[in-house]
Amino acid sequence: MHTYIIRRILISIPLLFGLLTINFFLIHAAPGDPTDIFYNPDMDPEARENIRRIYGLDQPLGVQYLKYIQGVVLKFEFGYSIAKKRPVKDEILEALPNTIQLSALALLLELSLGIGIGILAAVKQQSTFDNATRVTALTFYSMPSFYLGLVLLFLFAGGVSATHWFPASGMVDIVRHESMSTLGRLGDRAIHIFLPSLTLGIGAAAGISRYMRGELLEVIRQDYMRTARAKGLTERVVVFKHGLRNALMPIITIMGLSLPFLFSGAVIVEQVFGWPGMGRVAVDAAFQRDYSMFLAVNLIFGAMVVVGNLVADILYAMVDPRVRLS
Amino acid sequence: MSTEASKNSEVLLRVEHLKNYFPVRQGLLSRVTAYVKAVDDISFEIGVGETLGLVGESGCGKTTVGHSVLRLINPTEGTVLFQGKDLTHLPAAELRAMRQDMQIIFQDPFSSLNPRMTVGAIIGEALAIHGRGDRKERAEMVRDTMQKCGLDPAYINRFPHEFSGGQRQRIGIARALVLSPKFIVCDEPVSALDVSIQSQIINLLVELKERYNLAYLFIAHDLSVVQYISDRVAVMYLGKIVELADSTELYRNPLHPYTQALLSAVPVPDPTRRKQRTLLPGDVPSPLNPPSGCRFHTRCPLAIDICKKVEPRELDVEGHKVWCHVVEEQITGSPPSS
Amino acid sequence: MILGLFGLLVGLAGWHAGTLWDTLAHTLEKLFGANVPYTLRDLDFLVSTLFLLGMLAALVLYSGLSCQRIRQADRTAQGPERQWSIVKRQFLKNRLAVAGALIILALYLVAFLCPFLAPYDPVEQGDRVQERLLSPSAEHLLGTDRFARDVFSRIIYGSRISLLVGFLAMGLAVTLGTAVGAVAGYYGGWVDSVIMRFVDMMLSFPTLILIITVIALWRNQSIWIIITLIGLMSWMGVARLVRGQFMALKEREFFQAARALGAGTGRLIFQHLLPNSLTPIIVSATLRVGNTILLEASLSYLGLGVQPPTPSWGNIVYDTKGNLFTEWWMPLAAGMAIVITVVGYNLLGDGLRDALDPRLRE
Amino acid sequence: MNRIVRITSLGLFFTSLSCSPSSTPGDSPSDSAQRVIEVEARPDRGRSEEHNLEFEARWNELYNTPHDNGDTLVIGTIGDADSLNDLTSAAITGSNVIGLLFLSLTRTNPDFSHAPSLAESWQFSEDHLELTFHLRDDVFWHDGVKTTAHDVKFTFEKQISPNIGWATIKWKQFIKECVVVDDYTVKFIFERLYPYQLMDAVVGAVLPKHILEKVPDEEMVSTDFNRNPVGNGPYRFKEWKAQQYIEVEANENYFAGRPPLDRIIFKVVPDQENLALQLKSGEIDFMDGVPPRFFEELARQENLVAYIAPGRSYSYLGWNLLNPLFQSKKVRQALTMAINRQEIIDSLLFEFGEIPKGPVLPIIWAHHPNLPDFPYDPEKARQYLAEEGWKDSDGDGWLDKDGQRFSFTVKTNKGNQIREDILILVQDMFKEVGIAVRPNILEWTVFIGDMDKKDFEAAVAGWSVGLKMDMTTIWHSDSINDKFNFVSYSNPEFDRLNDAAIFEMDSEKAKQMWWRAQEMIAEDQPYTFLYSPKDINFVHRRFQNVQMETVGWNYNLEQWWVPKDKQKY
Amino acid sequence: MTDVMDQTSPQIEVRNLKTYFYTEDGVVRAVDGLSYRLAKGETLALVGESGCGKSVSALSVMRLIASPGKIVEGEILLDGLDLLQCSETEMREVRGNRISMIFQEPMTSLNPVFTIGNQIMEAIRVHQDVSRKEARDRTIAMIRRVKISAAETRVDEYPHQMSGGMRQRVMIAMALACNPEVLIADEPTTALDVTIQAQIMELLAELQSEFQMSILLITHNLGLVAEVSDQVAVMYASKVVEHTSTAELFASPLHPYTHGLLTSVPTLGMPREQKLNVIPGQVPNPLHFPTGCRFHPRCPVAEQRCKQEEPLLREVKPGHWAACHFIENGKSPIKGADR
Repeated sequence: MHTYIIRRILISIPLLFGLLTINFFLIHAAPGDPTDIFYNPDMDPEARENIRRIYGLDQPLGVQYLKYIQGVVLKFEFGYSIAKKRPVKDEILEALPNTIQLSALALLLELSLGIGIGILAAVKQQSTFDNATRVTALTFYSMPSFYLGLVLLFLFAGGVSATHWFPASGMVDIVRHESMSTLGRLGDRAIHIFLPSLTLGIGAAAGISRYMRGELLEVIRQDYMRTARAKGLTERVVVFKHGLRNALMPIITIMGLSLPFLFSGAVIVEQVFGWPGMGRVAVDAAFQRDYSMFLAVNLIFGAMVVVGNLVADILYAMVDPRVRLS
Repeated sequence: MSTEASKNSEVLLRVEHLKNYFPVRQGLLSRVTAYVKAVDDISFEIGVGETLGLVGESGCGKTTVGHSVLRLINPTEGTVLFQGKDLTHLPAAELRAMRQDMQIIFQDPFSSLNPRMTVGAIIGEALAIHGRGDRKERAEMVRDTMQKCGLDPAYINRFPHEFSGGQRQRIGIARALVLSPKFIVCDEPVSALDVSIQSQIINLLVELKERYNLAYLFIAHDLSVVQYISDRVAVMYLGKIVELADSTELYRNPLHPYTQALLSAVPVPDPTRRKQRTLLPGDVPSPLNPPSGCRFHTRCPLAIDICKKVEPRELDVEGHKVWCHVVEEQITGSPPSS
Repeated sequence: MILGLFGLLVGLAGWHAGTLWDTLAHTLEKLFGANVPYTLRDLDFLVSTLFLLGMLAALVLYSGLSCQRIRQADRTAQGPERQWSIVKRQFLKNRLAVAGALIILALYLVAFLCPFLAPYDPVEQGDRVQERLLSPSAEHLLGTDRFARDVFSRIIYGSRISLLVGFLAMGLAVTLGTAVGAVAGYYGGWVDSVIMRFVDMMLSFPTLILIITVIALWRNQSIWIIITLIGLMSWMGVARLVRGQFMALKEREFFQAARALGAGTGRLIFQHLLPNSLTPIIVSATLRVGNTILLEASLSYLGLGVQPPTPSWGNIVYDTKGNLFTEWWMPLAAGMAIVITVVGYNLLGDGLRDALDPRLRE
Repeated sequence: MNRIVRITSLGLFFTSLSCSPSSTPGDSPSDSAQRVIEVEARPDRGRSEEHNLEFEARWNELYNTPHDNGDTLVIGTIGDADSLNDLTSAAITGSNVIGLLFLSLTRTNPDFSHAPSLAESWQFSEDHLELTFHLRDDVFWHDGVKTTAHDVKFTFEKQISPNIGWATIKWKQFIKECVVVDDYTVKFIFERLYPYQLMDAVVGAVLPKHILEKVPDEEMVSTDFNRNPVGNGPYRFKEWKAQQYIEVEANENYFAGRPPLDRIIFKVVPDQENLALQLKSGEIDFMDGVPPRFFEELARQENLVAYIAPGRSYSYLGWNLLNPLFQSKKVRQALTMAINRQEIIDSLLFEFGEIPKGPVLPIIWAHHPNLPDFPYDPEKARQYLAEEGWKDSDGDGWLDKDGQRFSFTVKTNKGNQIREDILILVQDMFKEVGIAVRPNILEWTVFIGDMDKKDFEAAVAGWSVGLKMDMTTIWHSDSINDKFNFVSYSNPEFDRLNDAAIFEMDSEKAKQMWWRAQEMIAEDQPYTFLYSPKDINFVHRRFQNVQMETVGWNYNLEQWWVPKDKQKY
Repeated sequence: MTDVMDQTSPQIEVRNLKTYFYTEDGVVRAVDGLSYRLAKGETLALVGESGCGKSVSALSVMRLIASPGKIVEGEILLDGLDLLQCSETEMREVRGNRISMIFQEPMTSLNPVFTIGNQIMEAIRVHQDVSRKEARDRTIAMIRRVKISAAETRVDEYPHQMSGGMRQRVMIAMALACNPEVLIADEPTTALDVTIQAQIMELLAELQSEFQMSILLITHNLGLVAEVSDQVAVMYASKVVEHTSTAELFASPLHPYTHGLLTSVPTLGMPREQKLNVIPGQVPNPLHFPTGCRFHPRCPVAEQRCKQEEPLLREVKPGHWAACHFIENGKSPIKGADR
């Protein structure tokens, strides 16, 4: 298992390297350059040239590429963001935890809600509950996140005064947060993250519930379920002990795959709810041609895919002895 | 060598030192660390119109032999001479042409038929591949073959799922037969069928063989069926043939302790004949790390020291071949050399 | 049947023409100079009419044929059911799936018959002073936007974009994915390794960011480029699926049998592997259409989709989200249109899977 | 004094206005029941080197009259700042914060004249080539170090360093040298005489030498100071969370006395609808540049007061004069007449805007009030076009000439809905007269790239108005290739007038020259001047002493206060 | 049919059991009037081809028939207790405790994600109030009892680490953990190799005498039947067609189907010249059983009567029941059937 994990990580290195290279040339091929944000009659062309020189943009592309790669490989250095006037690393270290927070909660929501509803629907197959949740799940699954976000924002974040229960943007109440008690701060964070994580997580939860239902129905037909019943176990033990663990295994894989999806879903959710995360950094970087930032952000997105898959594999091995012990 | 290809002097298929090793990759660089020795140096011959039974427990490599003989998988080593031509090194085009004379029938009548093709297309596919006749002639040939295999030609446009297991197996046989091959590998053709259907298929196979002078390599785990249908029987254990003899001879006078155990394990549908059986201890070892010396020694009731170290050699008693140190000692009277 | 097919084709052509009248107008202009013999609106009406007639003809023919078939079936009532009739029965039994199919059918009809259904021209602006931002009424079912355009008509026409993008992008993704997956699955070994690494890499590309960049590169966001991009960014799942199918089918005995018969690569792939992979491909394709439509909507919402004034549901939401406080029904209706379409496709996909997947049929 | 700045887009604003907030007491609206207040348009008075004592007295009044301290102001802003160091900042939010943190040598009065700030007084030498500032001796950096003339000189040297890339480096082009006379006296020596010497000398925030002298020029773009500034202004930097907020708190040691509000927080919300929502629900207290479509709903809110300020920018439809289609003046005039600009203002701006007749807006002293105009008149437009040979000869509804149809593409940038909407309206309006227009909305970087390369037929863009009257960068024929004369307007007579007017020290004479120049442009119509939008600002009504001025909504931001009983936070 | 054999106090008795599946395509009569009695320590073999209803009848005894299946009629008496009248809770007390079951596929019948110890222990703990430790000790003892070496380490292994034979031993250990009165073995060796089959059957025989269980053996393998069972019931199309002691059945099969079955399988040493008997046609679809005698379309001696009239299972000879119109005086209608 260890060699397997190490191997997977080793394999992903050239993959990420290739990703970096393609992204590098892609973003440089795009029209414009980072100094376009200084595009302004106040600024002499000479001043823009100064900026280009400071950031080394006047050098041939090949040289820039080699320098960049050298920095990344030798010093783990991702350069300076021209638009944000700070090291790329700093900006990412500030934004990444926020996105992780959001995604993690969305993931939690996705799993708890999705798995819970999926189990109930499977156990009560063809019941009213089953049909109702299936249709509801499908509706949320089919809803674009920007639209859901917009509707939630309008309904619960001030559009309708009577139901103004949640703040419309940000991570904390920026004015009062500091003067709050620990519990109050926690509550403050909770009400701020609720709508964005709901928007991000509910579609995925709907997807998971559909999968979960299907998997559990599949597992319920397995021979070992019959064996368990023949032992005289109660239906609850049969379903929740013998069935659930097996049905959860494919869900783990899906979860690993959904991690990067949550991350890219964050692009839109962060925009709608003003959440200070990677999604916004990514979009800004692309539009502003903030080369270093763009590359680093995309590298992280790429790494997220690798990590998601790896985590799924490891978790899978943890619950499935067939993989763990071979 | 007297019973080699006993009935006909002409040898149709000769397999020599066939080996099939599957590499096992492990570690960081996925280096080959071991081989699964599915088939390890076996040789046999099949004469024109002869049936050779190949029997053994699951995982002993009998199916691999069947597939290697037809070069559905490439053997690691050894030669397969079919009508004098070495199949193992034949170029793809020539091999394809050769396939007209050698065919295969599979075990699972559900998985062996393409569910998206009609019976006519399945049976006629071989004709289409080898460019036999035009469309109309081919349909005629298909109908003809269906008739021979006990299928109503009216069903030519139906799909496999519309048939029962026995009928599907007939379709599989018709597919193999339509090119009028000389040799058919029957890979467990009846083991997936109901008891009452098995006999229909066995009888059909026997009948076809006699009618068209077919040679079969009949692979099965059911000793009674193999013994019934075969001229000669080879018993395999862990990738090796341990005994090869005329089928009645093998039943009457099994020499190898494994063959003896196998025979005694087969339940006989006659309550009056409840017999004392030799029970083999344990399970078949993994072909990944087969035991040293004689591969059977870990389960053999007769095993002696030398069995652990030295591989037994072929002992040929009037065409009854056996690979066993103990038998060798009993028959030749001399202790096996090391 | 052939006539129906013809109707369908003509309808399809007309639909494309209608959707892309800007592009077409440009082309026609170049071809004929200023002398286009008829206006595009006429053309749109013409093809829609042809389509309608074609559909009618197809219906009549089909009902005739099926009557005949029933009579035949009566004669040969014995014997097990044909595969497709089982599938059909399974499918029809699933009420939700039928609902999905009906939604999709209705949407396609709407898309084809826009000129008849939409009460107004979707891009024509009314009296911008008197008629803008009207509330829903009998004349304007969903009111008017700030250009005094009829929102209902815009949503009707918006169906064309969503369905077109969904269908074509998915088609591209499925074609590409099938080809790549087939090669990887059939050849296996190092070919497979290389291809799958590539697939992994493609999966690591953040779709949205890539699309933003490429649209900037092409300096143009024509619908075709958006379709191509969405297609190019979403084939990987299909590739994995097809590869897996091929790998599994290669183990099946009928594949071995075909090899034993001496079948060549082409026959093995196109006769044996591909047809047996079709079921999951169709199911995944149907489910994928929904995702594609969502992606297009998201792009439109970010202002990266279809250029105005051509209506697409995504850009109607984008366009009218500023009206959320007051004319909230406009973004709501466009959003619901997206949801209903995607729900329809997903229901259809689920239904198809349940009907086609023998695992679940037992 | 008109300088025209920046294409506005995507929140990537540049400011040249707000470097020095200043004040005049206007009406005090907060206690009146009136909730929509028109900000009085106060045109600048040209080169105003002398003090305006009336404004200055009003400004100082606050610190001497009773007011309550406390409470927090939350300002909603769509984009984050990039840097809080004036040398490296490029985004508007950054400039707004810098305005609170740092002092410049002077403040700007509502009439654009200069008021004392860091400099108590100043005077020119006899030859008007040396400008001496006398600094206050009671200004401290927030870390306790005194602000001196050395800081001023240091700042000047950094501003002109080519290795830093200060955005408005050009403003210092005629300053030869900055000399420290003593700790509190500093002298600027000019190369030549021109009207804007004072303005050029004072532009830019004064920075702390004792901190920044350790930073090499090349590292200025990434120095920690950009994110942790130490200023000397009324507010001191407290915290900056990227993409979330920037918080500043009252500077107890401010020379003029502690500002009333405890804290001012700039809250970043990347979405217009969301911002409006928060304004409505009270999550933010202030928002400037509110999209007009939200006005009605927000004006209904009891707690908000609206300030409508005169426009400081205009949008235009520029014609590429290199394109044969637009080379005829008459055609351009006809195109202008085909556009119903009042309708654009009515429908897209909800009437919050005016039609500009030329590039110089009324808030500028050199504004020409009676320029020739080409009001909406499709009939006349058709007639003009017919005179130029554009007729519908084949009866297909489109004009043509020599077999060529009158059709073109209009480009604009994404992210500005009004501009995108204009394309759609204009398409419809041109259809009326038989001209086919295709809209093409491009990403901003792509759009300006195309403009630079003259790869466009027509384009909708906008300029915002700067402080100096100078039409060179946009209209001068020298600016066609590497500057901002996208449309390639070339008029030798205009060039001559412009070059002379810039250096004309007699403002009355200069005004005449500028008027003439504006007439030329209005006549030539290289642009169709579409609209000049009014700036809509909403403030929570609890804030007192809110004085919005033409110079900027933040003219007296440091003086806003809230009565104790109304304090929210 | 009433009593099959007059034996004293049957351990388990099934009377006129009917289990139907209500599918969308129609009613599948999977078990259609099955009766048998099984005495303590005795083995009854239920023989038949796939789809004849033998497995369903076993699951019916356990009351493990899931929707759309339903036991529509009958009595299942376990030592006088009618299981069909029991509540689900009572039934759970019976399952795995008084009646246990082992299945055909040892591969899929064990839950892959739990250790075998865990799975056996579960059976003990659900029925007996014992501590974890004790349950574990008993589990290890049980594993040892089914002749798995190194029981102490094996107890913590997972099913996939074991061979097929081993897994079936685990299944047996699990089934016998609570010392049941009745063991239902549903094709226990079909998936195994012959040498392993011999091991397993040997083990079962040993355990049977040790625990004094009654065994209901379900199989299609006539050889197995001959070797281990005391009495045999032959099923065809959801009904029993012949029922008698093993010795009697093999000595004189009376029903044409039984005869066909016995003669269509090659036996070891059978000369190749001897043709195998063939039962023509196919096993009928349980949705559409033939009218009358369900075997009539394939029966060599069928007459018009067989198409219309369903033969009852009757005692054609002392201790020998069969359902055929043509059995007279204990003689088979097929010539040369008596061996």
